[in-house]
Amino acid sequence: MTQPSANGISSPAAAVRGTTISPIKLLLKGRAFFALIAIIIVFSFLSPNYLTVSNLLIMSSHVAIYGILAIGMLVVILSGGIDLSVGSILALCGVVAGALMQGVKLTPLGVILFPPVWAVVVLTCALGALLGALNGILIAWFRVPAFVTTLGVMYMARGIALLQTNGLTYNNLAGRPELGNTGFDWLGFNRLFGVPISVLVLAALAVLTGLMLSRSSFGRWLYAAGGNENAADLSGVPVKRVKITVYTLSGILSAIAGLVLSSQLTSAGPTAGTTYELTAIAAVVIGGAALTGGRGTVRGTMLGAFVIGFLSDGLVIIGVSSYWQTVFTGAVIVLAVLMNTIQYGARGIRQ
Amino acid sequence: MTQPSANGISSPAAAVRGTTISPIKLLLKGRAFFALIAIIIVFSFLSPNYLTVSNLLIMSSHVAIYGILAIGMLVVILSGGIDLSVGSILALCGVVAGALMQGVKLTPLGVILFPPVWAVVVLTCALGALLGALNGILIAWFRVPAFVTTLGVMYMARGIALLQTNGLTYNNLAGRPELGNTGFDWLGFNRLFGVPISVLVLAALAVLTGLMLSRSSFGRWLYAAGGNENAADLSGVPVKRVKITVYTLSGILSAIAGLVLSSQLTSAGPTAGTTYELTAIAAVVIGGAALTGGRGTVRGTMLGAFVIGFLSDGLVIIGVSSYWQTVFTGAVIVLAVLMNTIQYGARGIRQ
Amino acid sequence: MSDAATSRPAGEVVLAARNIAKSYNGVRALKGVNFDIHRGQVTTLFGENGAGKSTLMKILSGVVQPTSGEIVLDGQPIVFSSSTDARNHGISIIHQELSLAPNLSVRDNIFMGREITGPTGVNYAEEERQVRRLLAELEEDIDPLTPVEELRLGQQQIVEIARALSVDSRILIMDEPTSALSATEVEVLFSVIRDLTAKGVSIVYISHHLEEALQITDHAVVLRDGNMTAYAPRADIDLEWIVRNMVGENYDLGSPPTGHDFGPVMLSIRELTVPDPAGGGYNVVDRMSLDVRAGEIVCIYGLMGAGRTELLETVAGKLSATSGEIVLEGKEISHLPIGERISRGLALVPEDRQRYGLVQTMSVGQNLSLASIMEFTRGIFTSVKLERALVQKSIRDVTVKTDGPDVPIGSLSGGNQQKVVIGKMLATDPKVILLDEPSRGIDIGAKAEVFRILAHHAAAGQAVVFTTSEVNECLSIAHRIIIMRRGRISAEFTSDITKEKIMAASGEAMAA
Amino acid sequence: GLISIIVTDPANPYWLTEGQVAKATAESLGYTANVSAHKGDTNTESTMIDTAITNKSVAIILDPANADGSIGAVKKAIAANIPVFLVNAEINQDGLAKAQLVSNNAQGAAIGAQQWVEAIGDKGNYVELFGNPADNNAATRSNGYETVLTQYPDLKKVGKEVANWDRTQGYQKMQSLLQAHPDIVGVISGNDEMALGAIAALKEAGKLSQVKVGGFDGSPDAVAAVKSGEMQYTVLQPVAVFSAEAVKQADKFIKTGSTGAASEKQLFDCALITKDNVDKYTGPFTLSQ
Ligand SMILES: Nc1ncnc2c1ncn2[C@@H]1O[C@H](COP(=O)(O)OP(=O)(O)OP(=O)(O)O)[C@@H](O)[C@H]1O
Ligand SMILES: Nc1ncnc2c1ncn2[C@@H]1O[C@H](COP(=O)(O)OP(=O)(O)OP(=O)(O)O)[C@@H](O)[C@H]1O
Ligand SMILES: [Mg+2]
Ligand SMILES: [Mg+2]
Repeated sequence: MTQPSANGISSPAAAVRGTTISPIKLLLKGRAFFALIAIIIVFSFLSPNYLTVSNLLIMSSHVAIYGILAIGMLVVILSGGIDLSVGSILALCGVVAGALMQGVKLTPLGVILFPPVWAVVVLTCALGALLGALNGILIAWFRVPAFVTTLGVMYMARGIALLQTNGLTYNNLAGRPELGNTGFDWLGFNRLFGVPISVLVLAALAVLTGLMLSRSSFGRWLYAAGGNENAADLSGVPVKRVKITVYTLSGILSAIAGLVLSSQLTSAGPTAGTTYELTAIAAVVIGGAALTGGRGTVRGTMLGAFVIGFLSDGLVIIGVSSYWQTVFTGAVIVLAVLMNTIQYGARGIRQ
Repeated sequence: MTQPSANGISSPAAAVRGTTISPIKLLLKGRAFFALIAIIIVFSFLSPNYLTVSNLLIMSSHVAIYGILAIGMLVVILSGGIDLSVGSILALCGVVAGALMQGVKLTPLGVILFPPVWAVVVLTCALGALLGALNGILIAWFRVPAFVTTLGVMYMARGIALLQTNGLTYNNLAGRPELGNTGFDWLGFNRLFGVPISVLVLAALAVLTGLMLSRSSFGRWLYAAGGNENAADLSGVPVKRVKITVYTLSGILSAIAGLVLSSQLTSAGPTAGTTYELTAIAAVVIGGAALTGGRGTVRGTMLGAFVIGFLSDGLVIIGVSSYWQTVFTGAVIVLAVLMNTIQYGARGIRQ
Repeated sequence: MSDAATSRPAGEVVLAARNIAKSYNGVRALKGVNFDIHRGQVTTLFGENGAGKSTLMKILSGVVQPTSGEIVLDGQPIVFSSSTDARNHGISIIHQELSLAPNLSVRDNIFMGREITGPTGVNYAEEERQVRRLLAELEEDIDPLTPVEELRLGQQQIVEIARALSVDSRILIMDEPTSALSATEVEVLFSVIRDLTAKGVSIVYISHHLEEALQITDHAVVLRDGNMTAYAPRADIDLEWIVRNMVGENYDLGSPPTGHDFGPVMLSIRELTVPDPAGGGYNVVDRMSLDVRAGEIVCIYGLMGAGRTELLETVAGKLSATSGEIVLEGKEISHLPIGERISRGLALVPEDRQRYGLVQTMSVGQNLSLASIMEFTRGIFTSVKLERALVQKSIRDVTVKTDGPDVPIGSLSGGNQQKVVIGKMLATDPKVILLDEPSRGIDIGAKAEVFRILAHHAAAGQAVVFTTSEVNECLSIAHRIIIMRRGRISAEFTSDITKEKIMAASGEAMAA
Repeated sequence: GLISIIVTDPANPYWLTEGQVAKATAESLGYTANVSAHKGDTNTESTMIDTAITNKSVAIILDPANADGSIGAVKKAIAANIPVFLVNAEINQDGLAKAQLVSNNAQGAAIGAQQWVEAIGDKGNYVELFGNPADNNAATRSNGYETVLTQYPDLKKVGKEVANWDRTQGYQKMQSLLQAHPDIVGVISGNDEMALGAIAALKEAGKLSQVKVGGFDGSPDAVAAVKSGEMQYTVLQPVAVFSAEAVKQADKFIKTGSTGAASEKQLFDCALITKDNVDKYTGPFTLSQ
């Protein structure tokens, strides 16, 4: 993959330099920044409804799902792997949350347990973590290539989601006050200071991951393991542990995305999230990360996710026919990265 | 990615060593071989209809589509790239072939031209080559990452296919004798010595590509460019030309797959081939190639395609519910590669 | 080529650099250099790490384009658009950093991009025949069909050399061709070079093994900070002249540090056995035992393939032993992961810096601090301030020539990259430090500096074990010299032994 | 003998019911039955037909993937002497399948649109959610709506979005449509899934009380929404009826050589489910009289 060679490590490097970099400069360094600006300008001209606070917030809440998945995908890609199972884990976690909200029947006792919402959230995230860890263990210990492992888990998780629901969708996720399990729709419906919770969740996760990557020792291990696994290993980086951790993180983030999505829809179906892995990978790559590992930033990935989300929503708002939407999406994805390549020129670009 | 290190180059090496290696030994070296054998044995026990010549031929004709795409994907992956656009190019080429079979209206002249089938085939392949070359040029000259480029082209080709047909499907592809354009269904329907033409096409393409990889200078350039692009470049390998060629090849092969598919179905629709890129990549990876480039063989890829095809057809034949099919497919994909990893042990496996 | 060549008088300038300057992003690597290559003679280029030697050679071989200045070939100004272009003009180069495709076989690497083709495609048989001939000429027993990634570093370097030799070139540039070779192999290479010069081929030779280079050179050119500072024919130069012009003062590798007593045994290896990691079925380390005490510097000398690398890698935790014990400060550590061994005070500087030493996607500073992240981690966060201090100190300690800690590691000269690898492991503040060929590719000043640092660490109570292929290095710093042969200790000396005895014990005398 | 049943995608309750009812009917008539799914891909469908031939099925019940694209697959089965019975969707060629049993989408769309006007009134702006354009039913339903709604000149369609029968897409497209057209009074949807997505979007925007939503299919989720008042109505497709009927005709054909039906194309009328009759909905896609 192609990118300015200093891109992936600019943020830790900057951290080392210790200079305070202005937010504007930080944004300018993201490869997808200009594409995002161009998209916003074009659509603002084409529709008066595009550049309104309420629309920006709605669009951001759509981005949230892909964005959360893309953060998980980023850490996996930084480690030199890939995770195709995010969409399926999202769906499985969604329907498990749905099932838990319907109550857990303990047949021997003859009672139905209604876990409170916080317990549902915790259990769902734990399930996501488990599936992610399964990916990680197969990849790190059994050395199955990441593509194959996560492809397999993608099919398996989807199949289990279908089996568990028998193809049906759980609808009644609001809970009932008398059962003490209300509040599930908070994630998808409520707003804090006018901002949808899902957007805040995305922002929080992005900031946390950004800090983890740039400031924690784990972040440094991750960049090192993705950059040169052998050298990292000999320098004492616990490479296997790093790998298992990144897939587990990706699993947890998929579970969170699943919770947010089912909360937004107040329903959880087994076919949710199909092909989202492609969108998540696209966001990461448009954001300047290398599929070979070791290069990429959260900032870039967020820009990538917003480019994709703001583009596709904009096309709907100006009422472009769905076929043309497909054509434009493709063209803009290529142009976004092409513009960036031209902007930085051949200088510093290594294959 | 993980694989026996000698895998990628075993075939040229064997060719030179001059020793005659028995076909059995050749097969044994493919990582997916045991998985394929296991699949055939298990399904033969479960259904008397599975291990019959006619079913094996039918299944092979199903494999043909994925197999042809996988050959193109293999050469792209060997060069260190990836091609997500194969499914869309397949669809676009299919509908363009369909449109040509309906006749080309030359409005100024007021006549409808019915090109003969060979011309349709040539034009369609040329279109595939063009789209592939577009991928290649963006990747090699403009240094847009392969994932982004081919994702963009994937959307664009799909959108254009939808626009051109307005979402509808061409179904009169048989042609009419009075127009001199019959014969299109030959590819999909006829048999030579009892073997479906599509299987023969696959075999021919596999052999040709295998020869190209193991015997031609281009083959070595390809492995070199994928193994260490810088070193290849310094040694005078025309890396850019190699890249453009592989994407062009992949485009042509997608067009051929599109022709075979529309001939088999006697119809061409704009949504054909959706997600086939994933199947093709899976076949290549199960067949032992590394997504990082430079390692992989046609033999392995063919085994990978047959593993996937024989498995999914087998599950349908024994009547497993479609949910369980999904679960099994995932499990077998992982197991196939896991078995192989265990079989070869840790020796020679490098990340 | 040879008809035209023989008609010229010996010593004629065939290729010349005129006022060549080169800047990388504003950093001036070359500041206007004039450099002549004489027909049928060996011109040696000396200079500190980062002096610009490799840059100049890359310009002469068309790999990079100069910022200004011109190249004159046979009296005509010429511009090489690519390395292929230069090769077509008869100029080929052995790069300092290996440029091989690891997935391809030796044969495929040698003929990569210049296939011999016949009616049925590539003529593998003919290529293989030529490879065998070349390897035989280099007295190297390598199967042409082995994938390059399965070769030892030294063997990979031989493949690079063979590749350059396989082109019938009139000018052959060798940028540190011997950094991973043993004395025997260097001898073979030199005899090949003599054959070539006799045929009228011009050689440019770069090495930090000064004595070795003196044996072969006809002209010496010294580069310093991107300028040419001295030129002299062979007759007028000696070691002292080179060193003076290179670094401005005279350097001596010194002698083993004295004045401190050895402490307790820090590292104890007992009956260690390691099978061949490539699956050869024999033991590369064979029931070997060794004790190293605090304050002691031990040099392990041996021929290539003696098993030194495997021994050190096993102690560091990269390979696992089938039997035997590794005891660090009285505690058995063979079951511990690498990271744990490092935090207990055991550090390994690996032999192959590109594959095992550096993370190419990271900056110089991040590479230097990679093994000691925990040192500057407070709670869950790393401290920018502490890291910067640590990195600055490392850069000073091992004298890395860099524009600052934030530049990509790939922009450093080869020797400076090696110093980063050494600095990274020294920064972990080890009690026992293992260095596998630490002097590979570093200049004489830096070598003295590294040895001074090792001596300093030893005096401070650390134990040092290093391997080398240069006997002089053993003699000038080690308290004890171990000779390894086929996975065992074949002899043990103290520092007052002679070079000849060491070489005899290693089996080199017989081989040579 | 074996009856192979090929449906679109059992991950949707509609096709799940279609498959389950057909299978149950076949088993009650003494056949073994096998349900598989082509997920809308004509190539997969063709594979399933090949498999049915391999398995020596006595009849194939097929929900075709594409009106044009499935013709080849049906021909292949006919060529192997296996009678094919199409359910739920048609193919654009007569004389191949023994029977084509489909719900009357045009009639269903018409009664749906009428009910929709009743709920909304005869003026205001509205938007439409359109199904997968590759599926004929998407256009049939849309045209059916159009025929009725164009009779009311004050009802203005201000937006139409493809949401591919999918709930998530219905949700996101609806949110975007709301941004562009905040003043709409109604949403008419090509199926229930998209309508349910739209309802979630309206709830989130706090607009569900102003904007009325109509669906199509009669899926259990939609019926629940009708019951709770979130959806105005849904049009029930008699999938349970015609998929049972298809198997019965197959049985008759196998035994007597004729389906017993008057014509190859058989339309089954759709029924309306509103708040008034929602209690009669007794099982998935079943409205007891
Ligand atoms: N690609 C590059 N980008 C930026 N700076 C570079 C690059 N390559 C070399 N330099 C700089 O140019 C200077 C000269 O480097 P060069 O590799 O020519 O040194 P050298 O004399 O070969 O040293 P050594 O003995 O260590 O190999 C160094 O300061 C180095 O940092
Ligand atoms: N007893 C033996 N018989 C045959 N080959 C051997 C034997 N011992 C070692 N070798 C060869 O030498 C290799 C060990 O090389 P190793 O790198 O450990 O040596 P070294 O002393 O570190 O040399 P250098 O680092 O200079 O290459 C083995 O992989 C094998 O190829
Ligand atoms: Mg150099
Ligand atoms: Mg060694």
